[in-house]
Amino acid sequence: MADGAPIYLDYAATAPLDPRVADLMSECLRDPALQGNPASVHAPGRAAAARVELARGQVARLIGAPPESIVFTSGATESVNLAILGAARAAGGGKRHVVTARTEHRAALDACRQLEREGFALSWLAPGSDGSADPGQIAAALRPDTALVSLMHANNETGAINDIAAIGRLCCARGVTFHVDAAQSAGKLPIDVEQMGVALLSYCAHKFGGPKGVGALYLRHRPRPALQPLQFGGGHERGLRAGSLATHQIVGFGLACELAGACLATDSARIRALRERLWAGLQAAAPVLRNGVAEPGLPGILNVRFPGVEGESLLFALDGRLATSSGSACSSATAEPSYVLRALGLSDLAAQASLRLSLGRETTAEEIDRAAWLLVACVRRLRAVLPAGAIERIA
Amino acid sequence: MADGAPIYLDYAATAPLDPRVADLMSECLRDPALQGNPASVHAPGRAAAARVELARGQVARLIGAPPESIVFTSGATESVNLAILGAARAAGGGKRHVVTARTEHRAALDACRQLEREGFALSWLAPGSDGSADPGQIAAALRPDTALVSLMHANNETGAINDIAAIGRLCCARGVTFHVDAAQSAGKLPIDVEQMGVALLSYCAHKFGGPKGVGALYLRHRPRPALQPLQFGGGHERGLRAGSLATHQIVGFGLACELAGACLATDSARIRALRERLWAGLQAAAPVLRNGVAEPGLPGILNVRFPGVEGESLLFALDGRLATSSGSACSSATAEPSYVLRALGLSDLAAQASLRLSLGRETTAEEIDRAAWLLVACVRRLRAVLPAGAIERIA
Amino acid sequence: MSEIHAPYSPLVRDLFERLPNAGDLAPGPGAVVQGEAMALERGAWVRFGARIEDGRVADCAFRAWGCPHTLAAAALVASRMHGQRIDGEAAFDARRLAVELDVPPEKLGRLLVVEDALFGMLTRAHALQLT
Amino acid sequence: MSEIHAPYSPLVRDLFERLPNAGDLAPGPGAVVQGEAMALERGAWVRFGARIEDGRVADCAFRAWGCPHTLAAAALVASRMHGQRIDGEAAFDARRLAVELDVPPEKLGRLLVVEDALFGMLTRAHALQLT
Ligand SMILES: Cc1ncc(COP(=O)(O)O)c(C=O)c1O
Ligand SMILES: Cc1ncc(COP(=O)(O)O)c(C=O)c1O
Repeated sequence: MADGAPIYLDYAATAPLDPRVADLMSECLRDPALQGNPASVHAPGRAAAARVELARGQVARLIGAPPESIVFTSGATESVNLAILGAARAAGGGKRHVVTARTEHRAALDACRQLEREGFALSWLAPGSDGSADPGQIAAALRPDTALVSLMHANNETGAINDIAAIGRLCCARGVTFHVDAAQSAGKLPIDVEQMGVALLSYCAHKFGGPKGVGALYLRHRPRPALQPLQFGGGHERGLRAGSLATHQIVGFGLACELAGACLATDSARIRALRERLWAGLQAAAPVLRNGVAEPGLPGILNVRFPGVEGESLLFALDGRLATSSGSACSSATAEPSYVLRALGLSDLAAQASLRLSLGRETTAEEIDRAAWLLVACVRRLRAVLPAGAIERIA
Repeated sequence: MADGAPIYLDYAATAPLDPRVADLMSECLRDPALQGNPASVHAPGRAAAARVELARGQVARLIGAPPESIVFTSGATESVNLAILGAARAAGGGKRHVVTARTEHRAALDACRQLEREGFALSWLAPGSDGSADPGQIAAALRPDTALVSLMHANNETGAINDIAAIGRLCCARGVTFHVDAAQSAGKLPIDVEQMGVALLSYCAHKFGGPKGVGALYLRHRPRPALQPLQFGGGHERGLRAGSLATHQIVGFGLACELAGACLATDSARIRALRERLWAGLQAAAPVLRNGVAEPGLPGILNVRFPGVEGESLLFALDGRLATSSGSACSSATAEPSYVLRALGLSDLAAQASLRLSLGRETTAEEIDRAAWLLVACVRRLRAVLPAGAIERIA
Repeated sequence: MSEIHAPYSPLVRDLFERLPNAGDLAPGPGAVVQGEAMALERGAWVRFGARIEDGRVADCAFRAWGCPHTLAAAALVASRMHGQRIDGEAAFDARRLAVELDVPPEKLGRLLVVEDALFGMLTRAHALQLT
Repeated sequence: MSEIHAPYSPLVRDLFERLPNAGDLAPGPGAVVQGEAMALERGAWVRFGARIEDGRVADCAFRAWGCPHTLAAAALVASRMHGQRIDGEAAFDARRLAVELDVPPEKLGRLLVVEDALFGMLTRAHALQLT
């Protein structure tokens, strides 16, 4: 980012827009030929629609899906809600049971809580010590009236990865609709929805260099899960998501998917190496502990805790020099200790002493070394004024 | 628009992005200091949040509302659905009745149909011959169990304007929540939500020079209508609308509101004059009839019909030279005759022979004259090959 | 998942732009017959007129109200009638026409209106024993 | 409707950056007293130490675990103890401190921890009759 600007290690909250995507979107915003409503039948409308359909192909390709299976939304929060609320509300045959995990993103958690208010029975699975869901546990949770299993591919706080393919096979075998929240993994981990046996998959652009405010929901064709829309009117997106399509947003999403897909393997190797370089650098601030496991994990997320350190003071000490987050940045407005870390068995105080450092495509080794140095310095400074015994007590 | 490009008279479907808005959005997309997630507490997050709050003020000012009363959405379709589904679903005390009109936009119609599926009783009012709703009729429709009255400010096909202030007084007096769909009027007609007694008001940016894919719902503070969110998670926008905020979209929306508000009076006078100039020019294609009334009406909409002319053939004859729409362009994918015109008492054939010409800020007198000439020429050409008696028969 | 609205085929575009044989018959020798079919609810109204000389179609014209596909179909049929013997097999096949102009399925009913108008005209020609 | 997260006040920023009087007491004459209060669930743990000479606070230091407001409050209180007579009215008022540092309401409980630690120390000083 800009000179003198803080080092940005909060990619899991949102990634900076790729300059190539910014350029394309800017052209798109100015191009007189692309100002029409993609729903209009006249020439300007058709020109916009053509660009939308081009992007639909790019967005679909990232997850190995056919273009017709993509519904554009305003982001992963909407996709996740459309998938969870939509599939559960539309499930007939008295299917009123949903399986999910305690470590899901707020969007999924709160959608599931809404289902409970609507009378659905929820099974809230606890994660293993590595933060991932155990397929065996899921198999055991399935019931004859299970309408939906909803799990994330990769966790936004710990980077823990679920074995989607295994869970997908299981759901297919039991004829249960399987939704995957891939907001953190799309563009970072290889995804093939058909191989993975996924019925619904949510993702968004702004986690890997695309614009904020646009996302997609993958909807399998055969067998096709029934879905009740969240918003009605006009019959756009095959009647599943009404509202005029935002051409520039969708075009930017499309390019971001193509760029991410093209260098997925090389990027994740490089980012994973930087993550371990950061972890090594932090050893100078021992005691320092890792929340969750390194592998299998998202290349870009390192969640650590510094016994005896108070999270807010650490963030403030770093403020203006290192931008990162304690707990999930998507909800870091709320100062409560992360429920994800609590679910991993951490105490409130340990969760409080934790930091989620997330790296991305623009992260450099030089930034990582400066970040490590800064973190070590700030941790030492705060520890230097602790009352005796605080380090042992607060961990 | 571009040279050799068709004359654009479909502003009611969507307006071209104002170049000043495009420039600001492009800066915003590239500015390294604005790449953070507005929900993040660190410096880049706060910088983005500050710009969002600035825009919230601009968006609120356009309708005379305090900034805290604005909830950002992905567009008017979402706003309308959040208002209608949200208010009805949240209404306690056995209030299960909703009043609306047959001439509402599809977003409102389909949201109300969904409420019917959920067991709500709907009163569907028929418009007067001028296309507007009669306050007396609404007063008569109110019941002790009425949860919501939802009406549009200005109609997207005929431009007919409802007397919002009168209906607002009525709803306030009866303690009924009143939602107004202002997608077509915002930025074009003066709006003061407090004077108008409105509890909820929906609008979006792309109808008056702002970007597609962003909108707002105004939510009155006292008394504050209860709302059930459409999408959950994270507690953004006071828990009413979850999802990461799209800084560039909101910033563009803000500027568009400021620009539209600044020259609202002069623009509408100029556009109204151009509309009448177009109407005068079309007399050369007599017989030609006006659907709905000139006043009170949106300055930018002229809905006409040419007896004996088939709508699709007329649009095709114009294609590439004049971009406009038959019926509501937001749903012009569907070729059915406009239900709005049908509700005004037009036959299917008359509706079929109708054209919605909509003007906007960039429309010039020269474009209007060329458009009139084109329309007259195409209408004459199609009439020249009609079987005898067709003009009388098809009107 | 919105489809791009299939543009009209080049043949339809060309026929619609020129509308050959639209309007009235040029004056000339021989007898004139007409045929008309109207199905406004289906979106088509077509009238054919032909001048018959020695059992052959010397001239054929159409008038129509309808969508571009309907007008194009009527124009194409009219031009093809030129020189046809009216006691011969009228060269009309709605299915083939639909393919030639790639008419969307929901519009096939309109081609039948074109066919009705044509056969109405030919029947009248036979009745008048113009063969 | 998302609030912009109120940044810390300049005074809090300054105190947090310098943390005056943090750590241990410099060696010197007189008696040393300490006071400590801990409420981890509330997010604060504070310990004060002071060197008392002739009934006056010759030196005062603190150690603390907590948020920036807590550390700033402890630092401010410690610096203000310097030279104070310990039998005089201890110049501590949580409410006033809250205003001075504009501490958000949800954190007021932490100032009480600071207050407890301070009064613990002063009580001990009285008990030891260092007045
Ligand atoms: C009256 C009215 N309401 C709602 C909408 C939907 O707005 P949006 O395109 O932002 O979803 C439109 C336009 O499409 C409209 O004209
Ligand atoms: C796992 C996960 N799901 C859903 C979301 C919500 O996505 P969006 O910010 O596009 O609403 C996020 C990020 O905020 C996420 O990390």
